[in-house]
Amino acid sequence: MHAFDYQAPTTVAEAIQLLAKHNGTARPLAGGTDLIDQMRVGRFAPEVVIDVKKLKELNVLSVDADGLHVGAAVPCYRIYSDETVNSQYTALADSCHIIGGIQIQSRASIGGNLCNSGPAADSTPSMIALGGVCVITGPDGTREVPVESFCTGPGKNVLKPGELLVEVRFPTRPANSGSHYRRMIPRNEMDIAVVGVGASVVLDASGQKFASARIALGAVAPTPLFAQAASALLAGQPVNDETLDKAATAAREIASPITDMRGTREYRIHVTGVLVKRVLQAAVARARGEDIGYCRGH
Amino acid sequence: MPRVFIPPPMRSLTEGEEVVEVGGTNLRQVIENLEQRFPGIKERLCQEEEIRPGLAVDIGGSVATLGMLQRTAPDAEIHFLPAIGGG
Amino acid sequence: MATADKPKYKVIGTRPVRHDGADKVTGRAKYGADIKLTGMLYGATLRSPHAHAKIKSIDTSKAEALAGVRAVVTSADLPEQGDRIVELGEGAANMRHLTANVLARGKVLYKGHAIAAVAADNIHIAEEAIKLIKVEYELLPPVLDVRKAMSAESPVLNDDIRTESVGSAPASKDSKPTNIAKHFLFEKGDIAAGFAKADVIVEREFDTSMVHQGYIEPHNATVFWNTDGKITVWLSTQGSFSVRQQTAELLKVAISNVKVVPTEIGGGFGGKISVYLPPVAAMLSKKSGRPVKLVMSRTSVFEATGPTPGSHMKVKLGATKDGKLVAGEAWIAFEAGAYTGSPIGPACMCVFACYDLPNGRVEGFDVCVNKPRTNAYRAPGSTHVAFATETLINEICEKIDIDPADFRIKNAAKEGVRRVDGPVYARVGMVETVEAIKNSEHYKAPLEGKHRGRGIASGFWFNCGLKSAASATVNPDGTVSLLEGSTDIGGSRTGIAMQLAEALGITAEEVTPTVGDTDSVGYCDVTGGSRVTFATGIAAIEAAKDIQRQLIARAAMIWDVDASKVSYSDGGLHGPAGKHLSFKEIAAKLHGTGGAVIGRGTSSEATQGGAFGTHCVDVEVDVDLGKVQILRYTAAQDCGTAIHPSYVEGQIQGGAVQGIGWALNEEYWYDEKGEMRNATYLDYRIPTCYDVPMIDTIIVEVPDPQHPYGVRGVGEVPICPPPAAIANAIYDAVGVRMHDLPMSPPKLLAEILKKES
Amino acid sequence: MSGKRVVTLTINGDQTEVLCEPRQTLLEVLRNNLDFTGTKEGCSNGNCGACTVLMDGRPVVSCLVLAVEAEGAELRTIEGVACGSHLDEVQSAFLEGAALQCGICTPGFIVQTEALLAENPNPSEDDIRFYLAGNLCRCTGYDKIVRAVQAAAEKRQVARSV
Repeated sequence: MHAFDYQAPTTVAEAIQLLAKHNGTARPLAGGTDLIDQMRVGRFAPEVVIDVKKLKELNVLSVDADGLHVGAAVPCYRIYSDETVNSQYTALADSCHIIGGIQIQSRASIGGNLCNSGPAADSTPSMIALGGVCVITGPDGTREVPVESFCTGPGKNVLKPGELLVEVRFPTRPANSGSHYRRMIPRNEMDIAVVGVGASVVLDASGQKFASARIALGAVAPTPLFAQAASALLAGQPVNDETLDKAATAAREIASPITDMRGTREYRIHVTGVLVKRVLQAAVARARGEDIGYCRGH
Repeated sequence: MPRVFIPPPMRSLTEGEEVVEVGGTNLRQVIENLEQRFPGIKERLCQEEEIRPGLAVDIGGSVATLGMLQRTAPDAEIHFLPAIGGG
Repeated sequence: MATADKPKYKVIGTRPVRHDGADKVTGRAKYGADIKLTGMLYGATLRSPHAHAKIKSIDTSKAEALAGVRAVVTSADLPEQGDRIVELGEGAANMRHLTANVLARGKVLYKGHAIAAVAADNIHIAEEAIKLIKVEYELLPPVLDVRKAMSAESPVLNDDIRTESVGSAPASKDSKPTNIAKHFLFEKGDIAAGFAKADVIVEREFDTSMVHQGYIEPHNATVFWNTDGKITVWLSTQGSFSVRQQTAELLKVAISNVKVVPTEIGGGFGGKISVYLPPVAAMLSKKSGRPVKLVMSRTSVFEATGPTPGSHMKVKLGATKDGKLVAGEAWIAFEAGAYTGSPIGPACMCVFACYDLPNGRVEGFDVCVNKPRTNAYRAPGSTHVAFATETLINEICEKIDIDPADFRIKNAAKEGVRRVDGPVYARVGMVETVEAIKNSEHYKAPLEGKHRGRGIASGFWFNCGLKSAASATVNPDGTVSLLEGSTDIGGSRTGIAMQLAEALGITAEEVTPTVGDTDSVGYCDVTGGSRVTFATGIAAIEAAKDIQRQLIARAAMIWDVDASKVSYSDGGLHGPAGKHLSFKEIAAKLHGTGGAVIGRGTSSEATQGGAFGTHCVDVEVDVDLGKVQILRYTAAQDCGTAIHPSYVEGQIQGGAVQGIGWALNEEYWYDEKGEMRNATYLDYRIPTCYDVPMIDTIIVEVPDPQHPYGVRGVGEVPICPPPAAIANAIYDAVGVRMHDLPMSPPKLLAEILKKES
Repeated sequence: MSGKRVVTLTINGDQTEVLCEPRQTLLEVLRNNLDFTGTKEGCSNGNCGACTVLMDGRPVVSCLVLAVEAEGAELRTIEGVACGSHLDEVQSAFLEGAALQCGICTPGFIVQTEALLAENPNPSEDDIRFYLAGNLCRCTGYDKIVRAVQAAAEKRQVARSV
């Protein structure tokens, strides 16, 4: 690994000052499960690594009137061990349960997953589906960006030099809502998503019609996608195969995947439709308070 | 007499014979006697008076480990095969 | 399952805790990368970013100038080898190719090909120095497909390769070089007449991707070249004597100047026989005057060690409608990688080895392509061809409506059957393994559920004997210290110690086995070919007999009787008039009766009969994703006599899961430039424990007459049946036949969708 | 600026100080600087689990932790699993159950199993397989490993109920 300096600031202000001072040659370190490997293989060679785990704002995991706050450095295991997340923001728990193995989950954070901005990031579709908003602090103050607008390309995002992702905030869950994330991987664990789908649905009081929905796709485009048209068409529709098929078809239409060692373009498009349907079915079941019998991994 | 099974590429030397009976109580004698009958055959099988590297000789169902010194029983079948490595 | 007349053993067949166990569960066991010597330097290797290129120049001056760098080497530092073919214990090697594989000479032939190496004060400085080496390349088009590589238009990788065969005339040096390094042909009976008798003929083409052994421990070597010219190599290897010979040959030094100290080894499966690092570390040590450690990265292990070839195969089988095989034909091309040496020979010999085939023709090709030079991997070549033959067998069974187990029993290879490549089988257990599966609870259990299917398949491996040596010293407290030279990958030292214990009538715990270095123990061939428990076991038994003879002489002296009146049995000495001394008692008297008793034993002539296995698998296919789950798995194998049943089961289970990985997800995924794009454990997907169920085993025991206790090697065979068994199960589940490994989700889904449309 | 620094941490109950560079991973420092070579290196990118250690009670792959991050941390490595000369239940279950062949993955599996059993003393087979999926073994096919974990859990349950 190349030589670099390590700083572990204890306030956000200090962290931002450091980031700004090094103007693009510094990188924040949360769980390190992406960054350390990227430095080892020479993909990134920052002069300074800024450990953000000592910043209390980035370790927040709490619920208030604004909804759920997840600090950018909160590791996956804390997220899926949290009762509120498990009962209300289940898609996020699903994601955090399958990022890497248990060891990775001890360290990896959704902030890191988002800032790494990989198209196949497992937590990003869940965050989009749950309406997550990124809270970003920088030299010019704090701004908010919806998660679906955060990534701008593979490994690229809206953060400007000196800016730091502090937390992702999720709105309070409405009644009759449910969410789910699953992915297609060739093995049952320890793989990168070939396709990942997150969805959140809100049903009407009868539980038979969609009030609204948010569907997000991973690994089918240069960035994780919010499937806007597919989501919108569900509103007011009855929960049945026909409706789900429509959503699946609409989702497939925005998929523009590549062929690589993880899957072919054709395969990914096909699987997008399959998973959209399966994920919606599971989200609906959860909205109705049913046990989906979801088997981790497969 | 030991029966020598001739690999296809050598059959041009044995006038198409696929199995040749030839005397000898060890492999060296068998190959020398083969060479007497079918000149040129020894060069195909040997390098510097030893079996060529990469070649295995199966005598009576066992791979010869003593090379040219391996005993050849009177009724033995002799096969020349690619050497096998294992994992 | 055991044969009825199984002899009574005291130690064999029990399950003692392995002798190296405590060290391995506490982290104390020393593996290659754990070696640390005073003044040791750390090395790093520069590897080619290109799959095929000429090296125009290498400039190491900037690397040499970096502070903390102590030595830099390139192929210019290794001696020229010329055209020498050297027998290396488990296969011959062209030394010109071997040295060029260690450090590229003139050309790079695959991405990851080593070009230069640096030794520095720490690994980080060494890695920085590597980046300072400037190499000028002239790019050449990569040759990645085995069939294209065989065509006359293909670029040729090596200018010294001409097609060779068993018994072919040596090629003239003036003839055109080729990528086809070897061509084998085997014939039996009359192939045309055979197929004429067939009521059903199936012929299919098969492809398999290059796959890696995937051992968890990367290659490593620590070498010190002393001022007196003595070179010591510490490393994890499957064969310390092979490393000694390869290192000496590559450095052109006397074998006696090289001492190889084998550490514990973290897996091999055939991949830790060839030498990559020791000569490089040796030259770095010679130049720096310090010990040098080299450890490969995981990516280099994938890109630059010896996986097993990808293949293209065409196989045809004919049978009568009453279920008798009448003819078979196979055309097999293997990717040798950069240099010749794929297991095409054994592949040709294994393709029909499970069956009594009256008429057969097998043709095989060893073909160079711009991928790493392939090496042995568990039953080398046999898994590829089993995938082809065993799926065709099931296709035939379907066409003539016969149970696939019955068909296999009816046509099974057995004693007296002649293989297509010539030799005749002695007593073997193919029939017994199929019967074991047929009678298993698994095979008889109904399989319910949508898109679920069951498949069976068989496999074969020769198992070899080769040379082993052991010595054993009797301690005064009645224990024995056993010294042997077979590096222990999976508990073999305990299996060998148990055979010595059985022969002496003592317990396994009363034997302390040690794997010695090349200066302390007699020559042993590599740990491979399922030979160690067999051959090193025989050497240990011989050492025990030698001890018995010496103890008889001591007892005769003590009792003042003629040695012919003394015998050794049941763990003690028996003399006239009921005289008796237990092993423990005589051991206590050695000092006063002539000193140490050291038994010696060797094995060189014994060769094993082959071993067979038959597996049964249930799968469930997600037809929308093309993904296969293994629901249930049972493997039956003829193990001759199971010395330590737990480790026999372990070999079968491990081999089966490697085969499952090969079947479903493992592959070298190359881009058009010849770069392997999945050279990490993230994307080279070996099974995790969440991917497989428990693997049930049925140990079939048909003793091998060539071993005193009937041992047959176990390790190789279990990898052969899984891909075919799973393909057959997939067909049973969803009605599509897969001819391409791995049967990964995109490929299986495409076939399912094709069938549906 | 990228100078060495002293990191103070507790390893298997003993407070230790070590001089290291920021670019050194915890794995490298454990093995090379501190000679805790029981923690193994298999892939260096977090995919094989051979380098698993417990950091403040949580299992982590030490190849993806910088040593400087471990300032003030409590580590438990394979060397700290046995109690003096007594193997713990997991270690003895691996031995008795022949749950290792080459043994290179064994330290990682044992440490990860310690974490599992601390979190879930009575895991199902599915729980075990899911929790250990980040640890690769190429020799055993996992059968005997899973059984050893089951046996260790049982032994601990019995010990607890006595």
